[in-house]
Amino acid sequence: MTLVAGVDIGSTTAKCALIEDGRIVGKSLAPVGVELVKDAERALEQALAEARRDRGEVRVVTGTGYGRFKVTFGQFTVTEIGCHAKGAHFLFPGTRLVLDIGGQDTKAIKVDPNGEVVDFAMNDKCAAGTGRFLDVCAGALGYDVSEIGALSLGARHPVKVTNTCTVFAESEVTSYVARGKDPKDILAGLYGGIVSRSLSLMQRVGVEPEVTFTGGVSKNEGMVRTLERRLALRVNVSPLSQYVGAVGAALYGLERPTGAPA
Amino acid sequence: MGDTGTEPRFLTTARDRQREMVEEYYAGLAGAGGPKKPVAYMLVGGNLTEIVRSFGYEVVFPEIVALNCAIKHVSLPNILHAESQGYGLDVCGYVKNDLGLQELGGETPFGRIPPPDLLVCSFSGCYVYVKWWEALAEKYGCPLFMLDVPYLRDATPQPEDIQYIVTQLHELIALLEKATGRAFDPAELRATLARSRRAEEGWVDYLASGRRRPSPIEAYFEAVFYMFPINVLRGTEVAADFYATVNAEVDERVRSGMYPVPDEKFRLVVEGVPPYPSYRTFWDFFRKWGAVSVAATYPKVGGLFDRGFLHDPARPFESIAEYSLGAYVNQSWPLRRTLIEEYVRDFGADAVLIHGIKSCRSFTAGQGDLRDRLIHDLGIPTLYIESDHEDPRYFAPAQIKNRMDAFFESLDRRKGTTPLPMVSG
Amino acid sequence: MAARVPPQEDLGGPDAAPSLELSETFEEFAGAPSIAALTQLAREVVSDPTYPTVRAWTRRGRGAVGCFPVYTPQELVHAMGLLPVSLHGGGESIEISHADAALGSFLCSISKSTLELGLTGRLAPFRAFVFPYICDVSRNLEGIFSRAVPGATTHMLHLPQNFRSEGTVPFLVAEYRRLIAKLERAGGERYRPERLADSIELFNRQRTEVARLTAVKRAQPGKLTLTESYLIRRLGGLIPREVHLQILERVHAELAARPNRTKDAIRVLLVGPFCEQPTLDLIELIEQVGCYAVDDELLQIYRWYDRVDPNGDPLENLASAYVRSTIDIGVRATPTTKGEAILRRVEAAGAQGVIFLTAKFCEPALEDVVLYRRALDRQKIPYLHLEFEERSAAYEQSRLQLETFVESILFD
Amino acid sequence: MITCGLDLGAGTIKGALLEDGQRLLATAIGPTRGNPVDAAHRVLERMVEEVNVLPDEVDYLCTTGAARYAFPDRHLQVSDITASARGAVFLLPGTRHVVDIGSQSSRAMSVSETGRVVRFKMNEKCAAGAGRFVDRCAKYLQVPLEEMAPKALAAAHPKMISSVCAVLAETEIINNVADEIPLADILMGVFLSLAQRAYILMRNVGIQPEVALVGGLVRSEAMVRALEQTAKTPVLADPRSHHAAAIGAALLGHARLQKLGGRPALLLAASG
Ligand SMILES: Nc1ncnc2c1ncn2[C@@H]1O[C@H](COP(=O)(O)OP(=O)(O)O)[C@@H](O)[C@H]1O
Ligand SMILES: Nc1ncnc2c1ncn2[C@@H]1O[C@H](COP(=O)(O)OP(=O)(O)O)[C@@H](O)[C@H]1O
Ligand code: SF4
Ligand code: SF4
Ligand code: SF4
Repeated sequence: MTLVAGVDIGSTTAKCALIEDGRIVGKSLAPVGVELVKDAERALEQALAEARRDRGEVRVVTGTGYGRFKVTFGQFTVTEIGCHAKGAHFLFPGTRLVLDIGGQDTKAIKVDPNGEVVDFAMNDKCAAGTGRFLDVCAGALGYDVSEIGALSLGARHPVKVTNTCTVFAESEVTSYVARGKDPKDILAGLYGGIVSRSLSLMQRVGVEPEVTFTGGVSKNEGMVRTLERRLALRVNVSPLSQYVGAVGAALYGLERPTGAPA
Repeated sequence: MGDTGTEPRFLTTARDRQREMVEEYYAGLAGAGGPKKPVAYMLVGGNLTEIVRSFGYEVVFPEIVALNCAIKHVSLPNILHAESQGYGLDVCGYVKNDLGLQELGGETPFGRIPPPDLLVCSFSGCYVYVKWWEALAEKYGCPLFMLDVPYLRDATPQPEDIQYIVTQLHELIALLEKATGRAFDPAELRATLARSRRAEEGWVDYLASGRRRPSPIEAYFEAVFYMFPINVLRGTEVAADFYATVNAEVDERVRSGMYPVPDEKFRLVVEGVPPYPSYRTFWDFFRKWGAVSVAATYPKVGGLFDRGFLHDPARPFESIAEYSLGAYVNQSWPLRRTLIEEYVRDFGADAVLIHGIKSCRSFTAGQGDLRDRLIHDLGIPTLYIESDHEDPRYFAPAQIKNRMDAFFESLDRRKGTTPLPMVSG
Repeated sequence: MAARVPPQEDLGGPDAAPSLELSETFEEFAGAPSIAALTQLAREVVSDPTYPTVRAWTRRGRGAVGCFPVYTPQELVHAMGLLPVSLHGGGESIEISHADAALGSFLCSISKSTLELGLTGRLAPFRAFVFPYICDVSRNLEGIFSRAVPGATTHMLHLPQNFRSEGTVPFLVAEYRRLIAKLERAGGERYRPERLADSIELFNRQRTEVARLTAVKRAQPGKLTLTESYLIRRLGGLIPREVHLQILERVHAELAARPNRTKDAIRVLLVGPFCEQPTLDLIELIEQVGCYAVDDELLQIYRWYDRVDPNGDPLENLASAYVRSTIDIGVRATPTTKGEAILRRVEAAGAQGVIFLTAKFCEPALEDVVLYRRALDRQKIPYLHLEFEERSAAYEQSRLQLETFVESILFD
Repeated sequence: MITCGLDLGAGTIKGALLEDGQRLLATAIGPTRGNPVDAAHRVLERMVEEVNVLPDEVDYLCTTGAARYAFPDRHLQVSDITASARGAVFLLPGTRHVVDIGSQSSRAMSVSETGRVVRFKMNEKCAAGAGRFVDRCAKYLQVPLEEMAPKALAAAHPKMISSVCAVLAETEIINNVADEIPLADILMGVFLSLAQRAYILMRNVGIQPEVALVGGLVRSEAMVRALEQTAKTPVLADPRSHHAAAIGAALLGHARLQKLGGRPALLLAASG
C-alpha cells in the first residue's frame, strides 16, 4: 500500500490529490494566493485531512502546474501537460485527446494508449478564451462563474461576440445586456468563441475519440455541450475534472522508486 | 531555473579563430566606402561573394550584422527606431534592425557599418529581400542589381533556370566592370571558386560528423558560429583553412571523448532560425535535458552544400547558378520536407524541434504543416515553438521552457531511461 | 493527416447559410435588370464560400482552376478550356480552425482562409490551383496545398523580379510552359497558340471595360459607389469572362444615364489591398464616412497591365506584358522609386489624401507604406494607415480611424 | 451661444458646456454603467442645472466617444480622436502632441496649432496598456484609485510589470506582493508599464513638444510623471483634461453652428 500525492499549483487554484492502490482517497481545492509555497502545503494538508491520513504516510509528493517549483517539499516535478495526460488516462483509459482549459491557458494534448504524451499544443499568454475570460464575462452579466454553466443551456439565438480580448468582450457583453439580450444567448456566443479557439488547438494535434475535457472550465456544462456539438462527439468529463492534473502528478510518483532522494 | 551550470562547449581553437576572423572582418570595414574601397551589400542566401569581391568590393551582409546585434543584445533600439519610422510589428526583424541601424548612423559594438555603394540582391528564397533592398536603394540612391533566382521546385535545377541566372551573372559582371573600371578576370574567378570549394568541402565534412554517436558537434547552436566564414569569407584562403582547423578539433573531441553535450540523451534535428536575442537561454533549455542537435537546416541558408550544391571552378557560372538555386529557403516545401525527413533518418535523430519566427514568413509559413507531417504521417516526435530571431520582446522564457520540459519529459518516458528531474528552483 | 472536424456550416451552426444554385449558362448575371440587382446577386455569390459559380460551371464536367492573386496569367488558363477563378480567401463567413495549425499564427487571412477552404473540402470543385510568387506566404502556400488537398494539381509560378535582364522574358516563357504542362495534365485542352491569342483579346476587352469603371469613379465619383464597382469587378474573377464582358457593357450603358450625385466628401486613393480583400462592410464604410475612393488597388488581378499585344507569339507577349507593362504595387519590384510612384498616382487621381488599407501581416504592403509615407510627408499630403482582417472585431475601431481622418481634412 | 459636448466613453460619460466657443461653463462626469444614453442625459442635466440654463438654451449638441451614435438628440457626432485633440489644444494651447488614455483605449496624435489631427495611432485589438489595467490593479492591491498616485510617487525602485494584459497582470502583481516588493514600487511600476505602451504609440506618430496627456489617466499625477520619465519630455496636464474630448466636441459644435449661420430649428436626426 503506497500513498502518493500530487500537488497542482495552477494560475488560479491549488489542487491536491491523494492516491492509494489505484484509488483517489483524498483531494483538495483552493484558490491560489500570494504565497505559493504555503498554498502548496495547505493543499496537501487539506487533502490529508479529508482522507484522515498523516503526512508521514505519504511516500512521494509530485508537483505540477505553473507553480510546480513551489512544491518545495515534493520529490519530483512534472509539467502539467504530462500530468493531465496521465490523469485523464487514469479516469478514462480510452482517452486519446485531452482538452484542458484552466484559469489562464488552454492546452490540447494527444495521448497514446498508455497515457503518454504524443503531442501537445497550447495558446500564448493572453486571457482570451480561458477561464479568466469566463470569470470576467460572467461578472459582467452579474453572475458567478459557477452559475453560468447551467444558465446557458437552451439558448436559441446566440449573439455574435466579435471581440476576443477579455476587456473588449466584457464591454461587448455589457452592451448586450444594456440592449436587453438574453444572458443565455450572450453566454452561448461566448462559448462558441472559446470553443472555436480551442478547436484550432485541438486540430493542431489531431482530433480523435476519445476526448477528455479537463480543467476548471470543464465544470461548465454549457461549454461541454458546445464542445460536443462542434466536435459531433461525446466528450468525457469527470466530476474530478479540475483535479486531473493533480491526479496525474500523484500517479507519476507511483512510478518512481519509493523513497526517492529529495 | 534548472540550469546545468556548465558553459556551453565550443571547439576551443576554432571558436577563438572564428572570433578573430569576425573581428578582422568588421575592422576591415572601417573606413570602407567610396571609389577606393567600395562597399557592396549582399544577402546571405545564394550570395555572389566571389564575383563581387573580385572587383575590389568590401561586402556587408546586413542579415549577419542584424544577428550579431541580436546576440549582443543591441537589436531592440534599432528595431524601435525602425518602428517609429513606420515599420510595423510584423515586419521581419532583420529588416527593422538594419533600417533602424542605418538611420541611426550604423554604429554597432563591433564597429561602424559603412553605407553601400552597390546593392546586390540575390532574390533567393525570400521575397522580403526584394522589399528590403528597394528600401535601401531608395535611401542611398545607389545602383541595385537584382539577381532573380527561380524558386526550386524540382530536386534538380532545370536548364532554363540555370540559363536565366547565368545571363544575369554576365549582366552583373558588365555592371561591375563599368562601376569600377576594372576588367573581369575569369582565371581569378576560377581560382577563387577553388578556394570556395575547399571551404565548402571542409564545412560538409564538419556537418557530416553529426552522424556519429555521440555527436561530436552541436549542429545548431555551435554550427551557427562556424557559418560565418562559409557565408561571409567564402573564396578566401582563411576561410578555406578554417574548416581544416575545425575538423581537426572535431576529431580530437572524438579521441578524447569531450562531447559538446556530455551525456547525449536526445538527438535532434532542428529546423528554423535561432532566437538570437535569447540564444544562450534557449541553448540551456536543451543542454539541461542532454539534448544535442545532430543536424539542422538553418546552417544551410547560405547554400545547401551538403546536398551537392557546391561551387566548381570548372563550371564557374553554372555552379554559381546552381548554388544560388539550392539555398535552403529557396527550396519548395515538398523538397524541404524531404530534406528534413532524410536528416532524421541519416543522423539517427530521436525528434525534431521546429523554431518558428514570428516575423519571418519565408521560413515559418508552413512549419505547422511540417510538424503535422512529421508527427502524424511519420510518427517522429516534434515540438514547435515560436519566438523571434531579432526582437527580444517575443521571447517568453517561462512558456518556452514549459513546452520544452513537457516535450523532453514525454520523450524521456518513451525512451524509458532516466528519472524525471528533481525539484529545483 | 489527422482526422478533421467538419466546418461549422455543415453542422447547422449559427453561421450556416444555404448555398446558392446557379444555372450552367450564368443567365442570372447576363439577365440582371439593373446594377442594383447585379450587385445584390454578386454579394450573394461573393459571400458564399462554396463557390456557386464554380459548381455551376463544373456541373457539365468542365474544369476550373483556382488562381491565387495577383499575377496569375488567367488568359492562359482560359485558353486551355478551363475556367480561371480568382481565389480571394473565405471572407467573413468561415471559421478558421484547421489552417492556423498548418500555416502559423502571424499570417494574413487570405492565406489562412484559402487553406481552410482546401482543408475542409470546400475547394473540391477545382482541378488545379496556381500560386504565383508574389510573396513568401503565397509561395509557401502552394507547398502546403500540395499536401492538404490531395488529388488536386498545384503549381507555384515563379514571377521574375529582374526587369532589366535579357534573360527575363525567355525565362518567363519557359515558366509559363511549365504551367501549361501542369494544366494539360490536370485536364486542360492541349495548348494552342491561336487559342491563347483569342483569350488575350477577350481579356484585353475585359480589362478595358474594367478600366472604364475606374475612369468613371475618377471623373464622376457620385455615379457609382465603391462597393458597386468592387462587386462588379469581383464577379469578373468568378464567372466566364464572356459573360462578364456582357455585364460590363450593360453596366456602362446604365451608368451613362445615372446622375452624378455628389456629397461633401474627400477624394482618396486606396493603396494596399491588392491581394487580400477587405470585407464588404469595410469597403462600404470607407465611402459611408465621407470618402470618394477615386482610385484603388482592390482586385489588381484585372488591372495588372493595360493590354497584351495580340499579334506575334502570344506566350512571349504575355510574358513581356508582365515584364514591361505591369503597374507598380507591393508585390513587384519597382523600376523607379516608391516615393515617386505614389506621388504620381495621387496626382493622376486628383486625390486629397491616401488611405493605406493593408491586410494584417501582409509584409509586402507594410514595407511599402513606410516609403510611401515619407514621400507624402514631404508633400504634406494626408494619409491614414488601416490594417484589416477578414474576420475582424475591430470594425468600430476602423470606423473611428476613418472618421478621424475625414474630419482632419474636412474641419480646419 | 451655448454648445454642448458629450463624450460617451466605454468607462465614463463626460460632458462640457461652452459659451461662444470660448468660455467653459461647466463639466460633468458619470459612469457609463447600464444604458449609456440615460447616463449621458443625466450628465447633461447636471451641467444644465449647474449653470442655470434651460436645456432648451443649448444651441447645439455634439457627441463623441464609443457610443456617439447611440445618443439620438444630437446635431453632430465626431470621432473622439478629433475631439480630444481639439479639447487638448483649447485647454493647453501649446500642445502639438496628445496622448489620450481612457478605460479601454490608448492613442497618440500629433496636432496642428488649431488642434487638427495630423497623424494618430491607437491600440486596436488588445486592451493592454489602457485604464482598465489600472482599475484592476487598484482592485487587486486594494488601493482606491484616487490614492494610487500619491502612494506611487513615493516609489524608490519601481517594479515594471511585463504582462500589461489588463487581466493577466493580476498574477504578476500577486507575485510581486509575495516577493515583498514595497507597494509604492508596484504601483509606480503599473504606471511606468502603461507609459511604455503609450510611448510606442507616441513614437509611431512622432513626438514633438509640447506633449499633453488627456483622458481619465490625467487624474493620476503618477501617470504624468511616468510618461515624462519614459518619453523623456515634459508632459502638460490639466485637471480638466479628463473632459478634453467633451470640450473638443463642444468646440467643433460651435464651429459648425457658425458655419450654418444660426441654430438649426430641430435637432437633426443624425446620419450614420
Ligand atoms: N464551478 C465552476 N463552474 C464553471 N467554471 C468553473 C467552476 N469552477 C472553476 N471554474 C473555472 O475554472 C477556472 C480555473 O480553472 P483551473 O483548472 O483550476 O485553473 P488553473 O489550473 O490554471 O489554476 C476558473 O477561472 C473558472 O473560470
Ligand atoms: N484618480 C484616478 N487615478 C488613476 N486613474 C484614474 C483616476 N480616475 C480615473 N482613472 C482612470 O481613467 C480611466 C477612465 O478614463 P476615461 O477617459 O474616462 O475612459 P473612457 O473615455 O474610455 O470612458 C479609468 O479606467 C481609470 O483607470
Ligand atoms: S488585454 Fe485582452 S487581448 Fe490583450 S492580452 Fe489581455 S486579454 Fe489578451
Ligand atoms: S528569410 Fe526571414 S529572416 Fe531572412 S530576410 Fe527573409 S523574412 Fe527576414
Ligand atoms: S495578403 Fe500579402 S502576405 Fe498575404 S498572400 Fe497576399 S501578398 Fe502575400
